[in-house]
Amino acid sequence: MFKAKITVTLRTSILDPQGKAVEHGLHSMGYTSVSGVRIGKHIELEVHTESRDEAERVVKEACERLLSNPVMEDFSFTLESVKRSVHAEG
Amino acid sequence: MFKAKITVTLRTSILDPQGKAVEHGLHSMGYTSVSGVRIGKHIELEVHTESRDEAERVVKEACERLLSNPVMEDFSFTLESVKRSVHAEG
Amino acid sequence: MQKVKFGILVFPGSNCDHDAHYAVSSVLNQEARFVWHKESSLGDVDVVVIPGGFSYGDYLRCGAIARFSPIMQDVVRFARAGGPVIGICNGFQILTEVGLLPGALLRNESLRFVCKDVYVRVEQAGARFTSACAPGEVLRIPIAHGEGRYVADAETLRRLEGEGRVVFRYVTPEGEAVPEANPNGSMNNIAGILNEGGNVLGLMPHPERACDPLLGNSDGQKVFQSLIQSFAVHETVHNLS
Amino acid sequence: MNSSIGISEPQVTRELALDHGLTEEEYDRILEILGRTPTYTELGIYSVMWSEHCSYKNSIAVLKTLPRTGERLLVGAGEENAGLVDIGDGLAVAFKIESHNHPSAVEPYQGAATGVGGIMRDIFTMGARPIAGLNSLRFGTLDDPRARYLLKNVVRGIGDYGNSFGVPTVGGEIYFDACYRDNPLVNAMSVGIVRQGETARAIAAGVGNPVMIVGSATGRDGIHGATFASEEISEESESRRPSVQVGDPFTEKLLLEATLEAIRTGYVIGIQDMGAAGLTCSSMEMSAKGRVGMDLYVDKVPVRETGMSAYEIMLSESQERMLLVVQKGHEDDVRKVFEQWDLPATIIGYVKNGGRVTVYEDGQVKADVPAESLVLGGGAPVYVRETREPSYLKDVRNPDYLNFPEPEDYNSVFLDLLASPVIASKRWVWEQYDSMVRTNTVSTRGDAAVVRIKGTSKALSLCTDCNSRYVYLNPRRGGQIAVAEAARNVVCTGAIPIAITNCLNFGNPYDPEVYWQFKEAVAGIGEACRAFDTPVTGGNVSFYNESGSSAVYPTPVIGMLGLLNDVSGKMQAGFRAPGDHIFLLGTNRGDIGGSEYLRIRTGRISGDAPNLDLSHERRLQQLCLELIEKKLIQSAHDVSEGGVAVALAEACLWSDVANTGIQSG
Repeated sequence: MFKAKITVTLRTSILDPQGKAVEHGLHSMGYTSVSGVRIGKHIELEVHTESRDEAERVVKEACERLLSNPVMEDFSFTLESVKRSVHAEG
Repeated sequence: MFKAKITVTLRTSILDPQGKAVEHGLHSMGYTSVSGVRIGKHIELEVHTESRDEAERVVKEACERLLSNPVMEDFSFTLESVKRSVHAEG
Repeated sequence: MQKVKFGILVFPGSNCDHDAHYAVSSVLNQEARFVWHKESSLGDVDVVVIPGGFSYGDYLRCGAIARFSPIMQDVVRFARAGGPVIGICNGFQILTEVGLLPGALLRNESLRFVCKDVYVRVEQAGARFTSACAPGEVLRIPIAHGEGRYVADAETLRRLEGEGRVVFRYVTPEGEAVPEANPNGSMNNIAGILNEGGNVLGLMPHPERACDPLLGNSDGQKVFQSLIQSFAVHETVHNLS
Repeated sequence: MNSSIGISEPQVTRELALDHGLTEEEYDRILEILGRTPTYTELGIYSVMWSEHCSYKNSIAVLKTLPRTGERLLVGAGEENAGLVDIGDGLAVAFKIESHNHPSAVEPYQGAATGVGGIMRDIFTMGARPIAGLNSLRFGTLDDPRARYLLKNVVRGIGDYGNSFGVPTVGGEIYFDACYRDNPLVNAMSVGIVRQGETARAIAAGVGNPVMIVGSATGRDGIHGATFASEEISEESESRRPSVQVGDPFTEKLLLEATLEAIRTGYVIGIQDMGAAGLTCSSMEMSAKGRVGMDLYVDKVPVRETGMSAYEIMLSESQERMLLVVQKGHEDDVRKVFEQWDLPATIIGYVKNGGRVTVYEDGQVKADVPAESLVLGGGAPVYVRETREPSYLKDVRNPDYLNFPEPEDYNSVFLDLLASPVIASKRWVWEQYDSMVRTNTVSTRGDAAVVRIKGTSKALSLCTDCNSRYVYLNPRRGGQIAVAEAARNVVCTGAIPIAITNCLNFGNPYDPEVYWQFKEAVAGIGEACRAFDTPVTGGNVSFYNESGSSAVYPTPVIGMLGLLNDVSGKMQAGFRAPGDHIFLLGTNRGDIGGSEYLRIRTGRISGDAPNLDLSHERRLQQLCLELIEKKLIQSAHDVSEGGVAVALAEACLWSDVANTGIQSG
């Protein structure tokens, strides 16, 4: 089984009002050394397969077709193989 | 200068309706080997300081006080020192 | 004149489907039928309406999951064959996700859901969806959305404007397209656009909410009337040939 | 198999019972009922069922003094999840208001969202389709950042849930007073329509009929939510916080459509939504009402987390779930309806004779209790607490507080009034609510919201009202004023007030001064309801609304239902045309006790609540209705916070003609 951690972020050219609002919030709390705040999505999921290539394919396709909007967003992900935990077999 | 990459996720015991809906969507697209979909926030920001400890403190406090909701969420972050890019000095 | 047959899609989370049905059938006296998202064929329809609502709870992105419903393949076929499709609010978001319209609808710049009357200027009075409007006419139509900020890359924007495919633009009551009139931060105050063929309209405002005079505003009727008239013209031409 | 491996249940002792919020006498009563020491699961069941929130033990005796009958009432108060009122055309209205104060203090977004979800379920569990939502909110003063944080997130929570669920939010009210600083009040109201004869009942019947759980899977959310709502918010309760309940409006929309469809099949014998105390409350109340029992198998309940014990499954308050009793042999017909909407529907037990609910986990009996002994109106304790007139009353009614010089510059005082958060426009809030979905909303600006009923000429006029400052200064008259104000608002739209629901938000009932406020306010509400012939159809009591040492102001929120037989006869509040004459109905006695004007000038809430003569008020309202019916007037607006000055200003702001003003005659 593989554990995927996916990051989906808005292309830098696109206005990120949430990032702007958070940056403004941090400054008003005194953290003036902070800048360039950008907010994106962090997605975790498990892929039940033994082959890393298969897991890679599934996650890549999921990102391209659903999890990210190619018009506006970029994505990246990491894959970590996880031994099938005892409980899951129960 | 330091580049922080922050991940904010719902605690596992807390229901994630968004993750549930996306998992359902992936299954209906045929990706039935996927499970445990959880969706959280990915936040990137820069901290303008030369001291790693200072950057660590700023990011940790920002997460505790604003970026995450302690009632429901956990956070983790990585810090990467970035040489001050030419443009930034200009 | 024969009644126009409207097919109104219903996703699990749609909540404006009944409003569209009521406007088209009870107010405008046409034929309306619901089409469940799990069906694979639209059946006998003249117009497809993708109504507002929260098709899949709109988690991830509005319309992201709805796009993969079985019915959407037949909608793409219908649109590619020139059939008129109107996507309202969440429907507009689904049309961009499925690629029938360019660009995307992102979170409002205010980061808040907004429900109020806005004013839109008719930029193209000759379109199939605006033939009942005068050029430059200002219509008062309500909006209700949290992710309605229209965004597209520079090239797409240039073509939309150049080819006259921006149909509605947010304006002041006097008709000026100024930032104060923009409720969500959309590029160029864009409120509604057409595809290349001119048969697919996506707009964020809800015309179906401004049809019944009892609720105090019927400007929205014009969008549907234009569509209905386009069939009358089409029909007479058809009979003549 | 997800049996709770290895977690042996704690030994049940008297201390454990007290820790569960039960009193010594209550624990003795349980020993007597069961004739033995309760199991851990049984202790959990008794503690949530006998919590204030579920049993109303400290309020039911007083609530019974309210008028609860009327020829329009199809269902008496307390019989079902919500009141049911006949409005003719073969239709009935189900409506109710409920509080979600404590969860919102801890997590405002989810607390408010699940509050909306819960009240909507109370309506559609009766077979009615919700057509309008309202909310009544109270926060600390806006100079406090915590109050701003709570306001912002409560409003976003209500909006995100209601807008996604697809029911318009059409009205409500918001007040800001320092007493609500740590304990905001979030009361959500829902109004639904059902064809008479197509309603569903919250009852179990028919030995052998399957019991089904439908909707979301069960997790550990909100365990002890029921008892938690019955405790003051303190450091200690913070640490014992249940994991937060999270709302899923999308699943709720599926649950609504599937539930209404399932009820229409005729195979649903009984149905109840799972609110506080989840599976326990629904199974016990349905069994007690049907005088039957149930065998429940918790290992059949679809769970979201592993290793959940019988205790946790019985007490879980996961959202968006319903309990159904289905006609034997038609389980699949009902299951098919839910599956079409992508919702699981699972048989978890069967109805049996004998009135006892027996809970099994992997074949082992974890609980076996008589349902009747647990429920409100059955064996749940009923207390009448002692009362004492509060000492603050003498001080606040000190006449010296009321004499201070007339303002030199009336204009600046007038502007201060219009700028005060209690009076100023709340557009920033209600523009975040979809008030138009379902295209039934005729008007939201004015004294009450008007929502038409398609297929008839009728419309409903809806509002929520309570000036808690008046109730603080004079609980009895304040209670009367809350009802009178709600009725006036409905009358100003041309509608006849026909029934109310209420959400009674008070402090700790074990404090005699708080209980005096409670008894007096309920007495006042009763007197006004009798005067206006608007019976109480049901509602909610929320005690323990306190923060720091002091209770919040006594806040009995009234939700009023009015009926407009012909929607075209609707009256507006804004002026119509220049040259129209303006009349003031009723006598102006210059009462400034508890007024916003007094607070602006002296910074105090003092004096006595304004005068109110109920019979005079009734005749005044009937006169106004007659003027409207006879089309003799152009608009009607009620005078409330800010007095005549603000009422005139509002009528100008809402006028049909831009920048309308007024001049003295």
